[in-house]
Amino acid sequence: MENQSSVKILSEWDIVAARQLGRNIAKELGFGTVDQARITTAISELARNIYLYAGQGEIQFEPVNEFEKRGLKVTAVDHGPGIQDIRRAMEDGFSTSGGLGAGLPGVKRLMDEFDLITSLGEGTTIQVVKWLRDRRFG
Amino acid sequence: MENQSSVKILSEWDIVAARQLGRNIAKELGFGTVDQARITTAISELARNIYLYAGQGEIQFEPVNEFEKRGLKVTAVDHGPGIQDIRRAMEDGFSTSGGLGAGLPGVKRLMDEFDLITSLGEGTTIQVVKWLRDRRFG
Amino acid sequence: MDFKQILESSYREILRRYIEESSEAALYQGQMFSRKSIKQQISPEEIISIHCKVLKDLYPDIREEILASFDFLIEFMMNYGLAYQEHQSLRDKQFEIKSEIEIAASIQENLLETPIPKLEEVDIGALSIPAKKINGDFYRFVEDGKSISIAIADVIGKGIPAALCMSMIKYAMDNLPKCRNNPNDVLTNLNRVVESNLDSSMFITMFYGIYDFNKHSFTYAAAGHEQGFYYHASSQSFEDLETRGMVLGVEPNITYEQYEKKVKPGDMIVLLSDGVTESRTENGFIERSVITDIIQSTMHLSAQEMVENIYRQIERLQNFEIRDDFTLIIIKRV
Amino acid sequence: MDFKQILESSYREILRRYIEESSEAALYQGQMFSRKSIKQQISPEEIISIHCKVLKDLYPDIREEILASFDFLIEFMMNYGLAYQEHQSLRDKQFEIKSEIEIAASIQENLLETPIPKLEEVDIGALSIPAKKINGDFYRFVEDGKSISIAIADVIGKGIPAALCMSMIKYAMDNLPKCRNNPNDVLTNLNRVVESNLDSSMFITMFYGIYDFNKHSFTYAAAGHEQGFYYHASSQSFEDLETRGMVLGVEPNITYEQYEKKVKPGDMIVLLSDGVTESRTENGFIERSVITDIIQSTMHLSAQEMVENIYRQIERLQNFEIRDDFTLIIIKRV
Ligand SMILES: [Mn+2]
Ligand SMILES: [Mn+2]
Ligand SMILES: [Mn+2]
Ligand SMILES: [Mn+2]
Repeated sequence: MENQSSVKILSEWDIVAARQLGRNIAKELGFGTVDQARITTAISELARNIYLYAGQGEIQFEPVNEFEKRGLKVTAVDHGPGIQDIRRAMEDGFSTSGGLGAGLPGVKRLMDEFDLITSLGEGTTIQVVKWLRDRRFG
Repeated sequence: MENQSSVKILSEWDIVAARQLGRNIAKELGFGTVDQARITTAISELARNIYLYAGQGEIQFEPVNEFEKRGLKVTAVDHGPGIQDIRRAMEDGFSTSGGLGAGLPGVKRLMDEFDLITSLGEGTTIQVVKWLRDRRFG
Repeated sequence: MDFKQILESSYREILRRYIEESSEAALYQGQMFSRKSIKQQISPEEIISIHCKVLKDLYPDIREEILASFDFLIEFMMNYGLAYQEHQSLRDKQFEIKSEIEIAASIQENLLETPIPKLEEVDIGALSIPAKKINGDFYRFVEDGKSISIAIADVIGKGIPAALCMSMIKYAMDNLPKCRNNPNDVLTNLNRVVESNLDSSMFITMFYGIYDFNKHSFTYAAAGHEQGFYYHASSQSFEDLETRGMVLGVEPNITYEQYEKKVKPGDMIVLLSDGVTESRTENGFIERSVITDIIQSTMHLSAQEMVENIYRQIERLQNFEIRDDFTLIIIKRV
Repeated sequence: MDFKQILESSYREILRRYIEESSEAALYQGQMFSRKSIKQQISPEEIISIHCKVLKDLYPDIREEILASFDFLIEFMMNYGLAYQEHQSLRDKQFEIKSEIEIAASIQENLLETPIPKLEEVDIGALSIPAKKINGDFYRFVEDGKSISIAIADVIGKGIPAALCMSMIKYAMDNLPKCRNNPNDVLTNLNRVVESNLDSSMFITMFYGIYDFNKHSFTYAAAGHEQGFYYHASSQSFEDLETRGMVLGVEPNITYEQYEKKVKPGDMIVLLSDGVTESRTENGFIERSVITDIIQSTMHLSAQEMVENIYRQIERLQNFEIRDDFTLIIIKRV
């Protein structure tokens, strides 16, 4: 797809690269500062999860249009071990206060849409979307 | 006591006066900006409680020394209805998120020491102390 | 050196780097570092204060008004800081309650544990999965050589209150007077126990059946419980196990109707709680015909394999979100 | 106009006022306003962003580096914002569990409710106060015309798990075989029930006594339970009700020693749970002699007034923080 761009996650430095690319695209699409920071934080989490738990994977970016809405879709793909206990991974209260970062519930909060497909031994794909708000705010 | 100063709470304006006096004394004693703000926020809560629930009362200020520690003691006195259920008044989770402000658990957190005496129909006295930290910080 | 000093000097370095390079790497570093400051329970207003201090160091000629604006921001953030500290304390309490509930769940499991009988005459499978940690469904087998009695119950309500009721029902059942031969008498008796012991907001639905090995008859009665299925091997068709009867705990004196089925070889009795039939998918409730289709698809398996396989199929249909306790029992005449 | 627009314009006005006047009134106004923004679930990073925007409007010549520093601060605050949002969601869950626990507590109260017998021969008072919502202590009276049996028990552990155990013990007691005449047999029997039904981490201490109205004798036995007191009216002195016996639930086959006291007019039996004697004050545990002093100070009252008065005295001694369930029974021969 011509509108798609991506960053391979192999080392911690690639997390920064993914953040940078994501932020640039978000800025171009017209997201405000706070939303840029939210998108970047979500990318950070997704990329870090790949780096820490799957070893390697990819973060893909794609501008999306749906009726009158415009937004940015971020997809994190890995072929790692998959998530054992989804209910628990989506549970609040474990990651943030322990200093472990936003975790998946955090990513879900930062973005507007969240979708997760995982199977043990085969890997995980997480797709999130942030929509542009009518007024540019924040 | 010569070192004691106080503000009568009769109207909402007196809350501001109590804050102002408390902040001035805190500044003189050498508290940093953040601690000044904490003390002022606690005073605000105490004075507002008096204004809202007891109608009138007083906020007293007194510099205190204890061994090598120096600090500021704030006492809120009223002759209102008293607190029915202390356990509940000290419980978390009711005030802050409902936008009601810090509440008594908040006051306790903002300060270093907290003491409460209440009796139904006779009123409430709350005494709090903030100690100066060795290094001036925040 | 305490954490606040480290925080201040690190913050200064990272911020200086960011302002010089305006690099993404510095922002990433900042965000990683903020996790540490959260872990060390540094409040947001302290971060603002440090930010202001660092700016003043980096730009000694900064306007007084800008600096003053930070005092305002600190004051504004104070309530946020308190909400955030409250968060820490709520989290601790939450963990305490969580571990209490886990202990309660394991006590309950112990208490309600009932081995699934292995018999020559019938093949039995049973499975009960709670929606939350604590199960409000309950099943029980009692075997006496010539017959086996089967109870399946569902407390209205979930969680802790349901657990309390369940342990009561368990004791009531263990201490039934000698009326085990008639399911309707058992329900009448239990109804009286529930009615007199539980407050009026608690109800229990129950199905009680007795399988007689000699006569191969199944007598049963039910108190407002979800209807089961009867599978006729001869016609390869399912029939609803129709029953009438008031839920337990509403009125003290109630009699129940009793029903009987002659069980032929290959026939099958399916008992369940409404957590099975009221499985909700994105498109609404599952039809009972979907359940019988699923059962039919597993018919080649043993009874225990059947209930487990059926559970997995229904769990998937529900997108892995179980909203009600799920209990399923299958009794097959060999 | 949505709240964010109001927030931005109000923030600008109040901040402008503060910078102009540097007045306490403006800070107070800011703090009041921050409550609204918390109520509207505005995150801290949004506040920072608004602050930056307002500064830029007020000081168009502000240095680029200062503005850039706010981008960094927003990034840094992001994790704080998330912790804060998590707080909201934890709070909601907390309320849900809280209401579940309240329902459970009321079910338990219903379940365990035991009227305090009114008799001519003896004056009885009883009180049980849970430390949290759910009581892990338990007492029960059964009267049969010629005697009254009194049980008092304490589950090791508090809260929900204790509640489950209590309801089990209640059913076990209601269904005791006919061995009510001997407290030691009752305990042997209950020990077997507890041992076989509860997991090995749960224990229960219990005191069981029978007061015979004809002989005015009090026979009793105890399973690891806190010692009560016996008050001799003749000498106006207290004696410990010494007992030996293993807590319930450790080993399946245990026998208990049985004791007997001849009760004279004016004599008094005081039964309690360790929540009474292990009351902790700032200066450590209360001595048992403090308890007997308190009892003595209330002796002019009726038994029920006594237990209530004693509770209030001990509650005050503990600074209104009850750390363990508190149960106290007083039986006075008239
Ligand atoms: Mn249920
Ligand atoms: Mn159900
Ligand atoms: Mn206990
Ligand atoms: Mn105890």
